[in-house]
Amino acid sequence: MIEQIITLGLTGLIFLGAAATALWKNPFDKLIGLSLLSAGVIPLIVMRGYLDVAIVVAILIPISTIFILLLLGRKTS
Amino acid sequence: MSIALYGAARTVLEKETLLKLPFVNVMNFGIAGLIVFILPHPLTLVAAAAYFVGSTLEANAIASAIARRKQE
Amino acid sequence: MTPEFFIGLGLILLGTVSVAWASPKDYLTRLINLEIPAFGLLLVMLSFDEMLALLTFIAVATVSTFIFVRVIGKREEIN
Amino acid sequence: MLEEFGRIVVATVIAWILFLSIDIFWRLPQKGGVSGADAIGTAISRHGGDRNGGWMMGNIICSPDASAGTLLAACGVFVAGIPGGIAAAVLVYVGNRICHDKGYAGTSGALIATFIIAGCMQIGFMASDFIAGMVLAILTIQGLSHTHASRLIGYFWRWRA
Repeated sequence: MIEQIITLGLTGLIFLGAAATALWKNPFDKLIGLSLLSAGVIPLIVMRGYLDVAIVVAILIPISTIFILLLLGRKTS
Repeated sequence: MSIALYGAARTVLEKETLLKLPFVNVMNFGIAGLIVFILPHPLTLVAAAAYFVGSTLEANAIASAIARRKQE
Repeated sequence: MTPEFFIGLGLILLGTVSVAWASPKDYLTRLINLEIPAFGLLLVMLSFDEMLALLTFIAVATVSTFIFVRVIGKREEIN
Repeated sequence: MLEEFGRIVVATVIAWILFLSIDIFWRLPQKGGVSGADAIGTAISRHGGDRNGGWMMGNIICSPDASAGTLLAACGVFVAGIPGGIAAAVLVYVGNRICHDKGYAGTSGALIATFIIAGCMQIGFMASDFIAGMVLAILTIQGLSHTHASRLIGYFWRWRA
């Protein structure tokens, strides 16, 4: 019972993040939407029991975000 | 129990302009608590800490990039 | 079927549409939108319990993001 | 059910006082540490909030501070007892060093919170109450209203200095 409620909430969060990432225009806003999406995905991985995969995903997502920000900061200068 | 505050954080999250980073931070706290709640295991602590540090680093990078862009 | 499978499928569809018709037609917008189908594929792999595929896919997605960033930077330097 | 709700409210008040006092003790609202915290503080003060409170909220966002230390210490006590709290303090210190910060506030906050939660578990609280209470406390600081929260923190800061 409680797991279905958690799954439903996470589904809402994931689709909210995806729609926000797709619809917002500003690149910083798009990155914030991407962080929403990843926040919905990681508890789903933990619920299946793959803790090491969750650790690797949680470390690698900010690294890719920082790569994109590196391109975005150099573009303005 | 944790779900109620988690839903509150999510609904609060989607208004405001570019100072929506505090709402993202609230949601990160909620998610890090939720991860520990759904599987009590010692490795879960490492997962929650890794997620929290990663999201904090991401927010820091976004905010500093906005600051650098606003300076120029 | 587990709910992760359907979430992943929906995410792949939405992400593909948003990459194909990106709103400002820009490389950066497409690159950020490209992360959405990556998460969708991750969830589909998660529903089939393939652990090694998950680790490999996440590592390759990060490396390919880095390569795309380098390529777009070079191209903007040329123009 | 009602008893559990009361325990969560008491835990919220304890966690709120704890992390706010530790953050103010380590002089967090004095200046923005990194440039991102500075930008958030000036954005909040431009929208009608207080300047020191805005800087402190920016510092909470941009690096794991005493609030994150309290949350992870509660998680550690919930998972593995007092050694879990110590491990959470070590993890918070590593995270602080990654974010170019000194790391005093987070580590000391995690250690103090570990012993306070372990002491409250002797009275009859549960560690899961403290996790929920910490999330509620951070919701009241950052989630409800920027201007009122920053004015409140600025009032506390001027009372200390």
